Amino acid sequence: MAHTKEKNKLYGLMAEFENETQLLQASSKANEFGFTKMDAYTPYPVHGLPEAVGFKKNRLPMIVLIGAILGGLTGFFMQYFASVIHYPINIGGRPLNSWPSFIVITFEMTILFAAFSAVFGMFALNNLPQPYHPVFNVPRFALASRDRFFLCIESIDAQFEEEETRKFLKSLNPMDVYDVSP
Amino acid sequence: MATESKQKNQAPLIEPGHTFGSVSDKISSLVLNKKTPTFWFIGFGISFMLMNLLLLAIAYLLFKGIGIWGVNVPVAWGFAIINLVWWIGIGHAGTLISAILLLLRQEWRTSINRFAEAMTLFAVSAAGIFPLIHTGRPWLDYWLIPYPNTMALWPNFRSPLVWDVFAISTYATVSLLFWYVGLVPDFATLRDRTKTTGAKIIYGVLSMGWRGSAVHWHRYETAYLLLAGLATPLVISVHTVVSFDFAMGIVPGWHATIFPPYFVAGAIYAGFAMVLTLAIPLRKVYGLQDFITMRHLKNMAKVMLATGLIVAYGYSVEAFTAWYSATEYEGFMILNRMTGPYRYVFWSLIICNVAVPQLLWISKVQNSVVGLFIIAMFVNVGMWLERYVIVITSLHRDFLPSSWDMYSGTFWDWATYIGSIGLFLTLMFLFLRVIPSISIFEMKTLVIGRGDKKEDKK
Amino acid sequence: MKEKDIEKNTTLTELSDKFGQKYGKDYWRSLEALSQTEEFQQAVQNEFKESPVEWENSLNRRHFLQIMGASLALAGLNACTKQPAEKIIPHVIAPEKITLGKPLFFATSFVLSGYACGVLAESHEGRPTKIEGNPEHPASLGATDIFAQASILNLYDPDRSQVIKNIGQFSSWEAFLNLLRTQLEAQSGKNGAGIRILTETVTSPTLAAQLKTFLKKYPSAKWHQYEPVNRDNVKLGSQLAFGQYVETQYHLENADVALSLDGDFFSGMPGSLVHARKFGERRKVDGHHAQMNRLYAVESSLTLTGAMADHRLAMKAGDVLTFAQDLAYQLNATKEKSQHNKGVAGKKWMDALVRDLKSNSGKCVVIPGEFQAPEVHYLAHAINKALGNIGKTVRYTKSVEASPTVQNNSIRELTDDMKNGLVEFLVILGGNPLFNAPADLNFGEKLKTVKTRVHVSPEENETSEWCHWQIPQSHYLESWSDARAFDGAASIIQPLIAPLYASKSFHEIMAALNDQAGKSDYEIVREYWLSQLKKGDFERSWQIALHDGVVAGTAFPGISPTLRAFNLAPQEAEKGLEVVFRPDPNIWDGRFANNGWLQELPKPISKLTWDNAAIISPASARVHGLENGQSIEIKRNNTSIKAPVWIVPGQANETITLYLGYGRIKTGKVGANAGVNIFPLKTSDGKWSASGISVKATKEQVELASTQDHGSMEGRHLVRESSLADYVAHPELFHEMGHEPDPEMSLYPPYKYDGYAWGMVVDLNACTGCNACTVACQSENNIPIVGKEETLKGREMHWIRVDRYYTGDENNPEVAHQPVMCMHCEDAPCEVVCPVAATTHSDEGLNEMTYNRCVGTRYCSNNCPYKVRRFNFFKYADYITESAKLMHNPDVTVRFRGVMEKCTYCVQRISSARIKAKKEDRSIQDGDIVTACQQVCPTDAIIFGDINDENSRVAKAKAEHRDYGLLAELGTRPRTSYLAKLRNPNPELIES
Amino acid sequence: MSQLFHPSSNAIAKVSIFGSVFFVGFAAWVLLAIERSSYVTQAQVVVEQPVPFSHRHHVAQLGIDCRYCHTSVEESSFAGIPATKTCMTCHSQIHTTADILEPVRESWQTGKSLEWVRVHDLPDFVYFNHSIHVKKGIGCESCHGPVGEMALTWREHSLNMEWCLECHRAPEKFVRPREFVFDLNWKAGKDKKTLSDSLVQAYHIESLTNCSICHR
Repeated sequence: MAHTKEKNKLYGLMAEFENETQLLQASSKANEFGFTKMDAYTPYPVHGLPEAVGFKKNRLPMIVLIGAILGGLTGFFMQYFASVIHYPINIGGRPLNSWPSFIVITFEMTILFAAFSAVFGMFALNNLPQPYHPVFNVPRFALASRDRFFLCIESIDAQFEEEETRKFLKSLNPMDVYDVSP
Repeated sequence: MATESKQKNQAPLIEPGHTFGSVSDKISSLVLNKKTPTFWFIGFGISFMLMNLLLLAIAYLLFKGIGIWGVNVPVAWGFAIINLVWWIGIGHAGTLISAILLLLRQEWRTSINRFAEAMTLFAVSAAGIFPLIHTGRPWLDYWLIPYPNTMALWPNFRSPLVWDVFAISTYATVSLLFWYVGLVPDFATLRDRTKTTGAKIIYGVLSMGWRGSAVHWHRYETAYLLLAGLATPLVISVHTVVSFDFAMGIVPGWHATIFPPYFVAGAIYAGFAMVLTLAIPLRKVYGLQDFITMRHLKNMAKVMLATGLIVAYGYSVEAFTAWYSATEYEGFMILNRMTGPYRYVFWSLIICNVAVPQLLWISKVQNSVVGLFIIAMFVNVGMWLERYVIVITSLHRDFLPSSWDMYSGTFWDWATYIGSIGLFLTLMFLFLRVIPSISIFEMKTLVIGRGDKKEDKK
Repeated sequence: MKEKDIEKNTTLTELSDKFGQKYGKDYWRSLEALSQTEEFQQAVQNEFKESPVEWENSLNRRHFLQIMGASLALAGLNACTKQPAEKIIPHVIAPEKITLGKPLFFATSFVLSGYACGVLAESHEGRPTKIEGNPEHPASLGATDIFAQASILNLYDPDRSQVIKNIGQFSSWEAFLNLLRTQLEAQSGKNGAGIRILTETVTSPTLAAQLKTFLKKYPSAKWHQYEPVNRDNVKLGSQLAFGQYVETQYHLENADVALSLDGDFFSGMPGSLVHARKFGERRKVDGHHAQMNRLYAVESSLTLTGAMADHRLAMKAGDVLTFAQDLAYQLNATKEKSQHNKGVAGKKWMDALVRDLKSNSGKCVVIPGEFQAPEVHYLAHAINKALGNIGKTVRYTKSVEASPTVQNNSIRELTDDMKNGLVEFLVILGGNPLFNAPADLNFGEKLKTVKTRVHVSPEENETSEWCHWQIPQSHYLESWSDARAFDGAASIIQPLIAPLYASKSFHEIMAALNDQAGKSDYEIVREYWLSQLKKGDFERSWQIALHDGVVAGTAFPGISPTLRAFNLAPQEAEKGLEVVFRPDPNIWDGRFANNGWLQELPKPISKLTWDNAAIISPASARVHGLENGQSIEIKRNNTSIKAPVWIVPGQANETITLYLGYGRIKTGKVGANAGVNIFPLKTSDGKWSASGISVKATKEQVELASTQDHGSMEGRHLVRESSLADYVAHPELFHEMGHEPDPEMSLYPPYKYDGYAWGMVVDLNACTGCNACTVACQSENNIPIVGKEETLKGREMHWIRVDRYYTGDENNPEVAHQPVMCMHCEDAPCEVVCPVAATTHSDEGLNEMTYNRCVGTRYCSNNCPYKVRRFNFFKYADYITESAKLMHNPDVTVRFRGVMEKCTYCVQRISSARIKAKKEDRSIQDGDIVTACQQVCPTDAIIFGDINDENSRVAKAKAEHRDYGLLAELGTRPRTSYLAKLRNPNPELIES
Repeated sequence: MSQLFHPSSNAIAKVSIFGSVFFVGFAAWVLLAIERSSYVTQAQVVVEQPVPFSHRHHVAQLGIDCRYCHTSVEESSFAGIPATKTCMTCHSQIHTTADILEPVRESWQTGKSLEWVRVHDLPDFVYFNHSIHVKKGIGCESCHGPVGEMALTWREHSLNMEWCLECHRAPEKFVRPREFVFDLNWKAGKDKKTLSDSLVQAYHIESLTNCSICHR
């Protein structure tokens, strides 16, 4: 179903490349050309690529910071509530609020919350899990996790016009260009 | 990113002739090829039997009570706590390798971090058993967790044992997350390479539909880096907290400020020893010498040497403080360790942990795989003995001579200990069979690192 | 004791008389909620069961406990478990005088070897649960010894003899009566020439009267007395001295100097509690009063007396006579001096002693050991006379025994008669001659010649097996009787509970013999005293006697016998190895062998449990190449035994001390086959030490369970000690031995304790190390025993232990005892580390252990520098044995497996005192709360109270210069503190 | 490569992740609820007795004082369960033939005790003393509920530790004048606050939350 000619709606067009340098050039070209709705797929993180496909701001660190602060507060006040407010008991003649002893758990809770927000934040922002995705329709795409590099321009892009775009992609001399059915 | 020049003068991190493809194929084949090697069955069988010994020991314990162990008054803690600390210590290397070395941009870590992390998880789960079963009424352990109960009671947050609960569970959770996050892209690889549908589905679910989008990679790396940043203080805190179990007590031989640093060092020491113990046979039987090269082994040996020296320093400081503090109890404690009824344990500890590892100064030893393996074994034993000395010899003669007594492990003590090793290995074998034991995508960065972009034919 | 005086004025008779005697008994049964017959039948059914007797139908019994919330099986229960339905069984007719949930106290008496010690027995709903001393009884003065404390356990011992047996088969009282009838008819012809009655030492006036009546009816019948630990030597000694049996009383309150000749007047011997109390009073040193008595001890093996002594000399038992002769000579009490040219004691020691005694004549006392030769006793009498002590520190009365006999002769006589076939009908009232009669008489063989043999005893022992009839003997808490104390004062023994089994008292047996069968022991005893207390209103004096626990005006008046001349041949020094026999400090002559508390109680000096051993000195051990636990073969005139060695410093060289009573075969599960039987070596010559023995070392090793392996203090200032002189000169010296950090040193603010602040002081100067506190605590707090195996592992459970430390020369060390219980530290290290807050601090300063919250991490025990916390490694508490449930103190939780426990300062007593005070709208007064250990202490060494009330005894004690906190340098701020130990050495004997 | 999963799986995956989090939370809540439910605590559950004794009849209608049967409530820890004799004092005269009273008469004749089932059953490691609570002006009703309205008797409260603590932490909320302790209809007036304060003063009531107050 690779080269289907009928005019049914495509998800986009995908070009396969030999290595990361070609992909980098290709995507920056596409960027200059004015494409915005596109994405590149690589078997390992390639530096500069996100910027090349027009990625701006990463909000993850802020999420993690908030999580950490939240965790710390929870940790300390849980202990404070239990040992000072809810059931104050004299233990070994220590004051009810023996805060130095509370530091450890406060710290651990900070880390725990931060870690959770890092992982789940990442998945959320990446909109994962997403077991189904149109790009999987391209048979060769299986190699994206091995040793091939792909650039996909999506049909929702303002500039997208099937034949033009196909030409454009061809001009970036990829190994091949595929339709990505939705 | 390592530079070409840096590569010249020392053994490579990955042997020449490897491409992205070959890396993916080689590593994923360990998991994907149909027939399971015989040695795996043998190894797994033995470990599984030992694990059942553990289950038996636990069942009997629940039935009879803690008295089946050697513990008494004054030595109210025995093997259980020794094993807990030993396993937790071992459980440090993984996170350390993945986190700290990542932050330090030591990319030699990439080929060992995956199974080091796995080892961490399994060691922690082995460790986790002991605090649970060593209580007199294990079925009430949940009282250590704060929750709004009908007794309107809370745990005592001043107790290091409650700190342990939080520290260890946090550590276990974070390590798990860290490990899983690292695995996601490799699951994707497996998903795309396996032929069988069942495996495809499973790996597909596990990979969460990862497709290697540039933007995803970007956030992914940030998250991974942040996790590393969080895990680093965590891993240090964990063994610090474990050392608090002792340092917060007033028992001579426990009550020492040196404990946190030298426990952490000890943990790394033990951890790397265990990594070597596992890595050396692993690379042999799976023929991974290309990925786990001599350079890795040597680096680990060096870390062991360094941490070993810190530990040795810890011992000497204990002795020094005992003398310097001029506290009769402290002074007696050290003398009792060196000359008391448990002196043999102490001196064999010194041999295993201080004397033998000094051989690592010799580059010949560093280069001999067998040598490294033997030394690692010594350290594994030595670290267990260290905990024995700390727990037993400190307790058995404390303040009032009238209450002094002796301790010795019973059959069930040993059964539980050996059984826990069985559990650890069982999990390890399962891991080797179903999960890529080396991070595929990270290895690929090494391939670029070596600037080898040779075309490979399909 | 206030509380008790109020509640105690109930006596059983008041209750009984309400319903008439018969009813009275039933009434007690109804409290038992179980009719005698039912119970009896059940008991019979269960006789063959392996497990201790259980009554299927004893629900009611159990429920009475549960009504009171006595914790049985459910201590492990937690909030989210559903409880099983529980029943309440009320009375059909509510008993008067009894309020469920409030204990009552009855005065009665515990008797050991004939001598009575007055006690108050605590009763919960008719179940005796605790024995306490009776302050109004002359032999108790409020204290008891370990035997009285532990006697409650014998009452509930499931291994007790429970049914009348005839040749091993169950029989009945009626059947036995038939037997008697036929036997007596057969004998009536020949005035009972074939009848013999063998008793142990008898001081009971009623029993004596019954025996006399019997002997009047059957003139040719004979009454013999024998028990192995008898006072023959004392009697023979007084025979030598005065030509009659007299009782010697020592008044230590008047003695500035005391000398003990190989005896232990602090334990075992009649009046020892009084000795301890009076001696202790002369040891009390406080700010105003800084004088002390001085004690010299000459002894073969280290005893409590020796441990207390200011000067002690280890000497072969055989040499003591020589020593006494020299001493007597130098004090011109005799003409002969010994052959030993420079004296066994060495000149310096002897001269100093002589001078000290002389300069204190009239204010000193010489006390010979009961087990020393009659001659030593003679010499002691002579010396006391020469020193003018008679009437001052030494008083004589007529013998307390109903008919004083030299028991070794008595038993020999009996065995001879048996040999000559003169004995046809033998009634053995108590005792176990088959086990403990002198070996050379071989009683067992002779016994076979007797046609009909009847044995009455609390347990089925070796003798029971050889008798046709075994009749269970009622426990003293189950039956009426009476007995005399060491000073002759008689007390009525009243029961607190109907016999649990089909048992009979001696009185009932004798009544049957005097064909008054069916007469209850109550009637018998009451009738006897009716005949005695003629003058005045009998009912009244009877009530008072029962209430006070002693019959007024029955103490014997003093007599002044004249000392006879007696020429003692000059003595030689003993040569070669010597073996010394002594009753076991814990199980006596073996009668307490099945008493778990006493078996597991660490023996005073050796700290051994569950075993006896051959005690030898370190030097001798080296000479013969022996080590602890190594078995040796001891041969005396061609009988030999094997016993494990135990090395004890202070033991006289070349002297082996063997403790009697162990090696029982036929006894309960607890005592069977524990230790070694020593009796085969003991012969009818009545000697308590023998030379001319041979010892052979063997390869065998015996594991001996000692609770304290280490005797040295390692130079730590745990027991702080000095001489009186130094202390007077420099009162602060004890505080300088250890530095106590100032509470302000902490970063944390100190906790404020206004209101009550409970605290305790232990006076190490008074403590004799008698262990009574340990047993009292065990009884009060439902502390389980763990058995030898667990003790070997170091898992004994005692909440209060008595540590024993040696200082100085191993051949003759100074010994210090230190009772250690939970210190209730204000900054308790144990509390901070408990993850679940199971051990916490009350605002009265108690270190509280909440068992039901404990998960058992044992962290607290590790962090307790005093190691006073005890852990239930297994399910030690007895949840199965019905009788054990009856014994439990309902006010104290029975601890479940896997929980930590420790001294609570008897919090249950604090609570009841608090509630009582609050109900009376007053505050708790000093002395309202008496902890179990404090109550039992013979020397009043333990003081408990409110340290915030500066008028309380405890606060005053803590103000003393001698007061110090154990390990206080750790900053634990213990609430229990110690008064340092003082010794009062003779200046002449202080080595410079 | 063909798609492994159907498009809907995206939604399913996300939902299931969130769902599991919520499920865990919910399960925890259920457990805590069960722990306090009358299934576990047996509160509000009528107890089967050998004789269907009605407190409503005896107390509310006949006006018999609690202490007539529960004799030792003022001096002992145990309030006391009436002996058969107590029942017979009246029932030898009235309802002498009533069937429901057969067990009582039988007990009286045979001398065998009636076996009542315990309604307020504390764990055995908890020590409760009736006399002091009564003395301090805590009404029967405070713990035993409206006994006067109970045709058959049930346990009013959970007897959970947190329930005990409600009062031990704030006794002023429950204290009443001594004379009304046995009065089941007593209601505090509008001047409740001032009254309770004065009572706390008068009876020297302190809040006792030390462990050893109840656990020994």
